[in-house]
Amino acid sequence: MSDTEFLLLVRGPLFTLATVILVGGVLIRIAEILFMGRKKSLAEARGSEASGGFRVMLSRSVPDADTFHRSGFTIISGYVFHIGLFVVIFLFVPHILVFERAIGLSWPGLPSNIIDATTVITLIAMLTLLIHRIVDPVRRMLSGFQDYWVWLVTALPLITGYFAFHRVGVSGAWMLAVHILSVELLMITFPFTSLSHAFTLWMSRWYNGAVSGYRGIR
Amino acid sequence: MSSEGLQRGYAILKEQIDAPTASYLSSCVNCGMCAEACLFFTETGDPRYTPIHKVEPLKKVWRHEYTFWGRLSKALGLSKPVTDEELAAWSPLVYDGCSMCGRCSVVCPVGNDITYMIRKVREGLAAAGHAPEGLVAATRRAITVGSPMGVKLPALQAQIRHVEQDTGLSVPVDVENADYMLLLSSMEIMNFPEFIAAVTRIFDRTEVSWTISSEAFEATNSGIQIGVSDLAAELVQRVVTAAEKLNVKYVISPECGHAYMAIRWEGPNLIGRPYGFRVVHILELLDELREQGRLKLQGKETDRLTYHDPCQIGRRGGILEQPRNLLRAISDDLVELPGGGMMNWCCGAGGGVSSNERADEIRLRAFNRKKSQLDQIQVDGLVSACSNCRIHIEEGLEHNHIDLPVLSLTELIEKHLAD
Amino acid sequence: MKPGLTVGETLRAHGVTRRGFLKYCAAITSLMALPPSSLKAVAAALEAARRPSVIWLSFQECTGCTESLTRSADATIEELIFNAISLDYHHTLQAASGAAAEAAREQAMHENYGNYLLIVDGSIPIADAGYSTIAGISNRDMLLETAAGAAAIVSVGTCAAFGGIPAARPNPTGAVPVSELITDKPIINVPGCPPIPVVITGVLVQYLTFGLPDLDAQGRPLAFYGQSIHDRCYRRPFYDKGLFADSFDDEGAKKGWCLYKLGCRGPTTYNACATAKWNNGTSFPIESGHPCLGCSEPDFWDTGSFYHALSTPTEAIGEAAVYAAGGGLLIGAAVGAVHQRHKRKAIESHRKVSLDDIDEGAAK
Amino acid sequence: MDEVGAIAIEIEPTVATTGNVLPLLHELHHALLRFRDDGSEHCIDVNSLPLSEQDHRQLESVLGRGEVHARLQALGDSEITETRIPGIWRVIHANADGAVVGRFLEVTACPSILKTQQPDIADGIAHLQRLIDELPGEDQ
Repeated sequence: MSDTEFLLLVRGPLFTLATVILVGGVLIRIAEILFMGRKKSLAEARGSEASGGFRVMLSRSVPDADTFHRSGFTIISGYVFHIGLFVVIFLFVPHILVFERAIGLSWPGLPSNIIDATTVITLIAMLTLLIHRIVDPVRRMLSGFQDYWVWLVTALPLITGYFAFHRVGVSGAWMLAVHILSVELLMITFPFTSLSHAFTLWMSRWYNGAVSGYRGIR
Repeated sequence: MSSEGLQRGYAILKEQIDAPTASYLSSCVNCGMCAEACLFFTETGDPRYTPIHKVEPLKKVWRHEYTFWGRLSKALGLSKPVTDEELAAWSPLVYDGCSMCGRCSVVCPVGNDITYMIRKVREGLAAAGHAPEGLVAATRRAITVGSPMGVKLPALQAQIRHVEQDTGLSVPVDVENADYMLLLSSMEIMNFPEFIAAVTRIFDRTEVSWTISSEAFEATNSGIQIGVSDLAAELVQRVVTAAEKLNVKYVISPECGHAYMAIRWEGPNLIGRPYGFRVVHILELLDELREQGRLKLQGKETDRLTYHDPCQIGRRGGILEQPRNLLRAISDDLVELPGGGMMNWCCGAGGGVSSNERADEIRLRAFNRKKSQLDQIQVDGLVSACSNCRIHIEEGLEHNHIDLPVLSLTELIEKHLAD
Repeated sequence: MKPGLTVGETLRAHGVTRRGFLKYCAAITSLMALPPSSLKAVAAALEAARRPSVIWLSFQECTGCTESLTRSADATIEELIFNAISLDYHHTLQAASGAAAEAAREQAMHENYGNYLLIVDGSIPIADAGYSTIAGISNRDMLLETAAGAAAIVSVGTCAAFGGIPAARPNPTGAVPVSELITDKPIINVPGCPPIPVVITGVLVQYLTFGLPDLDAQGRPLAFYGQSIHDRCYRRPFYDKGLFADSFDDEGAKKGWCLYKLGCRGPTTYNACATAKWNNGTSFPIESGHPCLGCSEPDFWDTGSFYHALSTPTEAIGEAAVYAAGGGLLIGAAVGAVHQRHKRKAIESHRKVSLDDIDEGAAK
Repeated sequence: MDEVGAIAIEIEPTVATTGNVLPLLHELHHALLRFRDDGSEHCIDVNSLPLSEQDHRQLESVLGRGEVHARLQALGDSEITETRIPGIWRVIHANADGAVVGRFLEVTACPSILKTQQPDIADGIAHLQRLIDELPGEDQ
């Protein structure tokens, strides 16, 4: 298979397949969760579920001072890595074009060299988190194969993307194809691993906040 | 025998899993931040006390029973189910090393209510026969005698007589159509009868129509702590029956954390119907009376005071402002504990830890957190609103040779009643 | 012109002075993308190089490659390079035809067996020999026969190198590149549709001076195909700054911004267009405002629309996502219902937990 | 004709700059320093650099023209000009069609192509000898 054929394969049928698995998978997972049901509380309400739910959905992104003090490393690295990931995925013009093709929406991007630098920063943050995961007793105990796997499938698109951008020693088509393939790996892994937190997090925060809201906890 | 227990526990765990649980378990990325929010971890450094780790048995059941891949791999015999040994191994983690304080639940960045899940794990472990002896015994006393400490009606009656002698007021018992029915925790009856006296004086002065039921005066609920909803429901039902029989408008939850959680938030769900009365916490009522101008206070405390929020009343119960309003009315020198309010650190004895002798050692280690906090703010007195917190803090202070008065907020308020 | 003369001798015979030769070498060095410091080495090698016999075969092609090569009609440097080889057979360019032409080919093969250079343009049909024949000989047979005595083969143009347009889907003639049929000879691919004239001559010069050049994975000389269009493109800084033309007539297009969004294949295309340029160095497609088509890459005709950005999917994934969403909801509801029934069963078979139940373990 | 003539065709010059001129000037600056200090020469193949028309114009206007301007006629015209920076030479080779086939910036005292070459001197000697031989001898 030539590099061009490889690129065509990943841009064509494989991308469609990955999209189907991603979209279908996410909805299956959401349905799976929602169908588990939740009993409505019979206790007299002191506040509204919605107010607490929405509040926690937003407020939980900002840690309190003590938590920041205690888990500062996790929080800073986590923030850098998540913001970096967001910038790289959604503000790189070639990526925006993918969304434009898929959903018809477009938005302005950032200069490519800023994306390039962000990729490196993001990878460094991810690396520090990986090292922390291996070195810290709590993280090491909690982590299983899945945690390392999702780290890898998240890091791979960044690494391959970096090389595709700089085309070091390999053909542009091949590296681009490998990059897209790594993204497809991420897409199909996404719904069925803890990467799903990207969407279940909103449900979790809602459920947690709804209880607080109902009890009038502020 | 143990396989029968395992089956029972497993079946219970299966019942426990709902949409929030599934969402929480799907969201966790093992970031480990909950460990740093948990005093059993910070004071021991033992990673096994990481809150989300305590949920592991529930997570396994969820994967096995309620995820597509889990059911598939179970059908193919690829995954191992939870074993009885595993459940037994988790007992010290969820009973001794967790006070259900809920601090992890407000720190978790993905928003997981981990405490909510640990509560469910306890259901499974208890049904499987892995609850600690002390809690089982307390629960047995609660069900059979009516109180986890074995306090019977004559004991209460004796205390009431003392109170009536001290105050010169009468304590209403079994008065039908009273507005309020007061519940008491065994500890208040046995250790802090001053509380009953304080309430009697305050209600007399504020002209609150109230009563105590001779049939259901116990506020605590061991069923909640051990995690057996069937038994917890039975204990709640006793209160509900008594309150509805006396036809009261309100039931007052006293200075006890989990008692408030049990009667206010879990109760109706345990018995499966809303109450015919409302539930208020004593602090809610006092602050309301103060606001209405019925509770008039005079004089200020000269000591520098702080307030320790009982977890179930504050962070998980929503009563955070009222105690501060009351304290500000009688003190100009009130300092907050670091994180006071929503992020307050637990004393270390809640959630049944204090009834569990197995946890005596770790309980005192966990107290180091409160001790170092107290070292930081240097106060003359600590006020709280939970007998269990008070007893444990007193014990912890004594253990560390610290002389610091630990006060009941209600009792303190009573001292400032205007003439 | 007699074969056997060195290039230096040939040029000198044309009255080219040493200065002229040095100028010629400077142009060649630049052409081969070598640093100016290697001028001396190029001059020395070129002076000593001997004129090889060259046989040029044209198969399924449009003659665009030959057109490209012969664009420059005067006594240009490119033409002089052609004076430095002995082009013994090229059926489009040679005066002889029919039997005489074939005789010339056979004679050249015979006289220089094992030493001549074979240049091929066009792809070879193998579905049916009848699709393309020369003097009654099928392309395939002629290639196999001529290749047998060649020192090396240069596949000029994308058709000879990769199959090109004749091999585009559905490839009715079963067109294949030279490399598919010949595996025992060094093959230099000089793709492009057509290749840049100076690149064709540059490759020949390189072969003359330094022998077989270093090739990339696609068999292309690294000197000309070592860098992508994108890397050498004067519009690259706009890509880096995130400045793109959104259409062919917008402000960005007028300002000469990057054409990535319009489907430019510069990033995946390896050729010298951005530096060697076309039409005697006038410009190249991107400079005239059109994205690169990637004509020097395999299958360039079959890689989706020329006007969709490289990073984008080639299929209608929006539609696929809608179906996937529907399917996901259905499956999710089904799986969810199964879970729900499972849980309901657990709840229905609930047996009250008694004091004795919880006492069991505590007793031990 | 009118309709066609009515279409206003506006050809804009390429105004784009790539930002590559400045690094190039820095490279020349460093090369000059080296040439001053140890006499090492340097040559830049301008055609191999990605430069826009505007860049070329900018480069021209910065370097300008100096004292020397030579024209070489061999296989087409070549223009060899010292820029306004002594030591930096601009060498442009064109083919017989006038198309530019090489464009260099040399840091040197004198571009080597301007110097007379040994083989040409040999040819020149022979040529001169022939010319001498062909002159009518005075002694005859």
